[in-house]
Amino acid sequence: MVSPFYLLLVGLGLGFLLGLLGKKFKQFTAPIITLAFGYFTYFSISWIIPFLNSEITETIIYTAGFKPPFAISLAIGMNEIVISLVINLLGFLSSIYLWNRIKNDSVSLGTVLLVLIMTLNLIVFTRDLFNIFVWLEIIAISSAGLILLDKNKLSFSAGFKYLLASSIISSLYLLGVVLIYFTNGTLFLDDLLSNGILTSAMSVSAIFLVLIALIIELKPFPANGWALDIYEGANPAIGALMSGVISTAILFVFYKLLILATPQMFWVFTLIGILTFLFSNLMALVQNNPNRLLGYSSISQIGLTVAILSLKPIIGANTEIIAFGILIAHAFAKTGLFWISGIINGNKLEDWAAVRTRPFLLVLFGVFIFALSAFPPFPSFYAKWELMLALANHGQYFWMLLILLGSMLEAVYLFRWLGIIVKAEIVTEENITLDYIKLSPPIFSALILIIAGYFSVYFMSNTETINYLPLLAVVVLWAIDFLPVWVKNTLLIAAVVIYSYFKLPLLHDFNLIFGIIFMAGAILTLLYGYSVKGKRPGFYPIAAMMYAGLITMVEASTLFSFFFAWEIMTVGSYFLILRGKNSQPHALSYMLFSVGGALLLLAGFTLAHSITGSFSFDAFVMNSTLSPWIFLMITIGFLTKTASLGLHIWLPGAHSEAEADVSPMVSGILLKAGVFGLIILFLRMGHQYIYGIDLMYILSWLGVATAIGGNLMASFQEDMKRLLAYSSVGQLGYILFGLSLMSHLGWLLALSASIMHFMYKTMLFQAIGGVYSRTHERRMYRLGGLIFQMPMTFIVVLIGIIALSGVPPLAGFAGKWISFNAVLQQQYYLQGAAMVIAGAIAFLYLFRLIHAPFLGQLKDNLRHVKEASFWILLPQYIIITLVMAFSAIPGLLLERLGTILIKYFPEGGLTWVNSAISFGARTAISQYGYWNGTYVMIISMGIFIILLLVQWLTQRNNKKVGQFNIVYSGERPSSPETTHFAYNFYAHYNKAIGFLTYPFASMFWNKISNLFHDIANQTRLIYDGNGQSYLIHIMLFFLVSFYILFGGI
Amino acid sequence: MGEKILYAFISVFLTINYGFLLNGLIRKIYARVGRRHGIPFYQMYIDLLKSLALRTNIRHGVMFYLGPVFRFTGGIGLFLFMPVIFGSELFANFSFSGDLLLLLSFQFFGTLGMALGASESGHPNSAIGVTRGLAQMTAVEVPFVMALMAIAVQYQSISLHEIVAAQQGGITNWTLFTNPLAVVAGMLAVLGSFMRPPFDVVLAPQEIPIGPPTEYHSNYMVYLQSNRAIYPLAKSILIMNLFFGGATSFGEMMLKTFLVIMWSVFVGVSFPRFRVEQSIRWFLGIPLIIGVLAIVYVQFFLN
Amino acid sequence: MSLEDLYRKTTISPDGEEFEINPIEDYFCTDKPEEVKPVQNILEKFYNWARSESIWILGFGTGCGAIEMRPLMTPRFDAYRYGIQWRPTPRQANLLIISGYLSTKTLKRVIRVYEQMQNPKYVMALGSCTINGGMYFDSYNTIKRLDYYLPVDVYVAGCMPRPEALLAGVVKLKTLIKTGMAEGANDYANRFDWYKTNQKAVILNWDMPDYNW
Amino acid sequence: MFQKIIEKINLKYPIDVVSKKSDKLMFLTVHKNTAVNTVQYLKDDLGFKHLVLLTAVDFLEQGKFQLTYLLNNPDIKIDIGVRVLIERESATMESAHSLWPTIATYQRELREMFGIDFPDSPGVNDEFILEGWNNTPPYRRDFDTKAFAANFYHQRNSRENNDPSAHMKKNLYPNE
Repeated sequence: MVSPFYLLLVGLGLGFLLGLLGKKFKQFTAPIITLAFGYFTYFSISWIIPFLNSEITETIIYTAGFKPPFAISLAIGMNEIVISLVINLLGFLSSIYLWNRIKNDSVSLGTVLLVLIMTLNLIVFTRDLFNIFVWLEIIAISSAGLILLDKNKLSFSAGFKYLLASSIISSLYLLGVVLIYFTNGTLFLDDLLSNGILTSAMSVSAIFLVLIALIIELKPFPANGWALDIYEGANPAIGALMSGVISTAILFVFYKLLILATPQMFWVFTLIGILTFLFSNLMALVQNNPNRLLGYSSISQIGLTVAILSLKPIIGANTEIIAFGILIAHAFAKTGLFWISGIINGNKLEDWAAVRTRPFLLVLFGVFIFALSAFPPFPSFYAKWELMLALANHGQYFWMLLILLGSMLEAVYLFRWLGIIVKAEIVTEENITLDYIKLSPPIFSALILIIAGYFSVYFMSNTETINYLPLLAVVVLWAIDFLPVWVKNTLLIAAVVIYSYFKLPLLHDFNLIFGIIFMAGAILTLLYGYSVKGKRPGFYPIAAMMYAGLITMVEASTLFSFFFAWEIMTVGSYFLILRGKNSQPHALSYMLFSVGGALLLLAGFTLAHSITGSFSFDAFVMNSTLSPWIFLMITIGFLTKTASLGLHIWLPGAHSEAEADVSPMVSGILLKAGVFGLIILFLRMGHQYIYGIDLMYILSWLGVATAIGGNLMASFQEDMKRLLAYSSVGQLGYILFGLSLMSHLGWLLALSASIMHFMYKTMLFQAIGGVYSRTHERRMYRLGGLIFQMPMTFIVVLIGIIALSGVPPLAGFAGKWISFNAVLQQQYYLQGAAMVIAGAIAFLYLFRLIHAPFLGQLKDNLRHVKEASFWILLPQYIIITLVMAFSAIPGLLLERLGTILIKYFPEGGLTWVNSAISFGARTAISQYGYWNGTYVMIISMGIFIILLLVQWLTQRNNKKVGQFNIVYSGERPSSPETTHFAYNFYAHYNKAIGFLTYPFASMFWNKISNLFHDIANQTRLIYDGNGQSYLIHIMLFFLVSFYILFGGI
Repeated sequence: MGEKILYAFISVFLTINYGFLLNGLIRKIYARVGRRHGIPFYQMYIDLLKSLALRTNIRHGVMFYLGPVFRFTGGIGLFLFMPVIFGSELFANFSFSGDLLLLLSFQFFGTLGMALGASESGHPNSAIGVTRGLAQMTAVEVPFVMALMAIAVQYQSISLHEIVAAQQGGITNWTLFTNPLAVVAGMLAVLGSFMRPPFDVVLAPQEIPIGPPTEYHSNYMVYLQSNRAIYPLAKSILIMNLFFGGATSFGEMMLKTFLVIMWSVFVGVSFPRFRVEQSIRWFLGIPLIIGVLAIVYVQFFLN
Repeated sequence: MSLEDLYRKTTISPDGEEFEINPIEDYFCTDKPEEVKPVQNILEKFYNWARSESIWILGFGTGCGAIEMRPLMTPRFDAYRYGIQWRPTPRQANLLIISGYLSTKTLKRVIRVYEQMQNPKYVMALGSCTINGGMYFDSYNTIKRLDYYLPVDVYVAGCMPRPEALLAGVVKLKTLIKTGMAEGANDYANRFDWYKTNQKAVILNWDMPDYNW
Repeated sequence: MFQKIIEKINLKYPIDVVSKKSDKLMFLTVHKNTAVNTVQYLKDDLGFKHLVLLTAVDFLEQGKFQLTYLLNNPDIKIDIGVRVLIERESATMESAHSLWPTIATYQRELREMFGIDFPDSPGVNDEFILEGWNNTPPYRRDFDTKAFAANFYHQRNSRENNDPSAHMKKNLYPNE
């Protein structure tokens, strides 16, 4: 344990030494400074280890041989040392980052930096109010010096505004200190607490002055215009220091002094914090300058932390852990982003597109963005979970709501930024010079974030065991990304196979069903990957991530592990979707709906926990007053993933623009995650009533509307992948409808439809992907006549569409039949009729899918097109085998599902009776009707074969003719293009009921987004860039807060 | 099982012949309405024979070849999955394989196959006819399903056998009298599946020279025409079973199906042809409203 | 529809491969028709009876003559009595009634339509203009002798022939079919080269394959 | 009425010959260079919005083609034919399809039947009815259609030509 005096000694000593040595020893400055920071870090580490081992508790170190208040005393506790570690680490990294500047610039930069970090350490440790004032002044002076590092107009202006602002802050603080001394006669914190005479009006206002000064230093909304100009104008490295280091220290001082506050103050500070969080995020929406955007983001995060700290009376013992989680994520991520900003050197978000030319930078950027938006496995994720849990437990719904809203807004601009980077046009590539000295600090930051995330779980209120094993695959695949595709593909498939071999036997019931869907789906969709040549950089880690999320989700037994898996899956699928060519806007909308859904889940889960105190799924209870709202929130959260009508607008773009083998992953498999979630929820919460309305009844209509709407919209698409995507919307409507029936048959429908949809969509998307791989064309009317070129693919599509449209004898009919029976049972007659109609509409688009590309006239340029490659066809034929098996013997699947469901819904199931034919042909008997799939298959095939035979016998000299040998009113077709009828196929249908497909949902969401943008633009107007108005803001802010607190409002 | 198959052959044979004659008869009626002598009532047989006797025939591809086979399989299958005569072993067909919903879905089997075959010919008119057919079919389904749903609710069964059984014992037990709204919706909807005016724009000989079957001839034509004999008959047997008390003898079946088909003939000779979007709007208008009313009726008043 | 449609052209496949399209071979079946000899037995007679009793007409009305076909559908003449029906597509029809003058341009279409009908098929030439050019005997653009280009089974002369004459022509055709003399399709296949030479002599831009299946 | 119109036109474009046929119909002969301009003036300024037809007459002896743009003014119900004489040898005329898109069809027909070229007229060289024609354009008077038909087409030998007057004379009045 190094004594903190050495900090002072090293800091001041080196500072003077450097000044004395002058310019002669300039080349030693940088190493000396870095060494000094290294020493600082060593200091923090030397303290933190005993603390972690619980060898020591808080230690107070006296200076100058006197006890306080006569001399400064430094208190070092766990909290202090963590903060100091953060500060010193970041100082160390900053010095590396600024290495060249320190070397080439004047000596003063190094000195100022050294003094600043030293001061920050001391301000964290000190327990004396006046001492804090002194350090604050030193910080102000040194920061002002740093802000002026870049000598340009913007930084001068920013520095000036900073000086103005800090002079006011100092005055307020000093006034408070003077008053406290006046009323209490001491400025030593511990004395103040122990004296306990802080209740007089004057001392309360004195404390308020002190605290509000610190808060203004932390840049609250709207008194933060000066700070934004600093972030925009100063060198990004200084922005990093301001945002990550100085703010952290000041925040801690604020926290330290917060114990003096009265209960009313807590409330006001919470409000200030949350408003800052909300409005900064809102205004960041319309920012286009990366540094200013980072500034807004910093302010919002600090605001959130202020709020959390101020909520201490409510949250209790966990406050520090939560706040530190968010703070650490913020500090390292924000400094990292500022540093990257310094490397990129562009003042528009679009300039950042250059990042993707350096994959390494891109990964770093991704890590920081996900850390900021509280995704696993970063500390902020755990902190946010704990925060919500605490707020829910104490019934603070209002704060929950505001924090959720703010987090949503935050995700919007962060992911928009990420999307721009990944997809925007690269304007200036030469700006980036990869300097390893500059690159190493962000790398360290990212590593620290990941490590901190890994250990965060130990600080959670309930110790969770998270299954990191699947995530290991992600890391391994990342490490071997340089290998060719087939190696990685084989490895990943092998990993899934091995994992499922050991894990599947452990699962049961619904988890087993979905486990099979996810794992078999993983294998089937990955097989396609063998047809891809080259290295496919970056694909395998993120695919593995999505599957890891899905697989851990079915294993999850607690709310937290489920949520963790859910978020991992979201991240993986987001990147998968983002890989497509024009998918940036769609990936963004996918992410926004996912984040929105996840936040609702978070709220719902934590609220559910607050009712029962249970962390397992038993937390979903039916009979609490909150239950309907919890149910609603979680359901909507899951419905974003199942893309129900209204929440579906991300799906068509995301699925159609994704790569050929990603489409089946995100369509056939990913959507089932939402279904799985709904099943878990419905199983426990069942029917919920809001104002006497059964939510299940509403959901059933939602399912119907989704089915009809999705199918109708699919009918009017020209793009075959878009068509399939809308078809998925429709199919998920069926599943939702089935679940909403809450009966044996309804769930049988939902489960079988889930499995069937998985199979059909996987094979259809793969088949279409195969067509695309050969023709590079997705618009159906540009294709035609491919049946001769791609017969194998044609067969797949043929069976796919017959099955999907529910025509007997193929398996799709089972869904229709069960649906009808279930509807009769449940008395949802109108919905039931509407579902049958949706099935009929499905015909329209399905027929189009096979007619336009495969039948009709073959186009000239497609004459030499070949059949899709073996690896594309293999998974399709595996699925076809399954489809035919399930069609011939439906009981194979349905009976098994029935035995699972009977545990949960003992009434109203199907009865299976043996029939005359021995080979497993069993008739399903319901309350209303009966059906034997095997007979239907045999009889229809029998008739078909007899008729075919007769036709063959009577047409022995049948002649094959060419594509233009058609009756064409005596004319000869002149080109295949003008003869193939495929464009605007259902024009008449559109004319009759096309108004139903008017994009209501898109318009609604656009309106909402415009509303937020308008508010943001209007609010932003208060920052007019004028130092005077900023001062007025600060004063007004102070006055308003003062009156809120003391004016009895 | 063996005798079932034999019975099936017999019942298909009898019914399809009845269908041929019925079609001839209807054309005769058409002619007489126009004060013509008209074609001989047995003309259908000669036409089939003629088509079969074509010396050359062509195909555009495998789906084109299979299209009529699918179509006819759909027609025969629809018939065979239905109990035609109540209480008759011979005419019970293969109705043990499935219930009403099987019939409802199986009628698409032929439609889909024919659509695939027609569009493989590469003829634009075929494809246009197919889109019209599919679009109109989805609209026809709407009121028809409403009617079916109402009946299923009324009898608490979707087994055709039970529905017929419940209607036995006097004319007042027929659905026609116990649930008139459903019958009206169903009878209006069923007009759309007989390919007669005002809903015959799918074939539209003057406009898109008969649409889907444009390229078909020889044995294909035999299958299509035979299907034209059995499919409407199967459909009207379904209607008869659902609405009009079923049949207890072949004669009763002949009479009732004749009347059901005459209903579409009557409408057909009286009204001109709709365009597709007009017919879609029509089906989604009055028949749909009546269908919804039928469901509301059974849900709230009947039980 | 122009002759250029059938010129060889190069196109580029989606993978960037450049290759040549030969429209005649790629779009069409280029085989010649073959004679299907009727087997002279009782079955063929039965078939001939059926063919004669089920005559499906495809009307090719290029000039004034087509108007004479409409009255046949009316109560006054009622051709349906004879098993006559109209079909809108050559694939299904077996009697091609050509009425009115034939310009070389129309002749090309008539030939296509005729070739698209299936064996056995019959042709009726209705009206003077069709048979010998009629009043267009000196026209630069009208053919004067149909049976050089297509095998004609029945001629119905007149300008214009009345519907009764048309009906009489059909009845005549029936007797021809029943006696097995209406073998125009086989004649066309047998003398295919002769017919083609004649056709190509008057049709100057032959822009289709020799036989339109 | 006509007088006013003629005066108005004369202010802008010269008229060679005026030939008034009735109160409702008049023909103006104008110069080849100003013909389309005159037609445009009639259409845009004088209300002759409707193009009735465009036709040609072959004046073989004079070595000229006469084109006639027949225009109609639907408001005052008057027709004016604008005539223009062009050389028969390599006959060319300015296209007027910018005034009426439909005139392209007339021009295409004149191109096919008379061999008069209208450069830039859309689709003017497309075949109209004479697919593959390689002879003199048939409407030119120096084309002998009867001789052509006799040579080119297969004739039906048994054809009898019953000239009505000869027929009647032979059958009804054999003695006169």
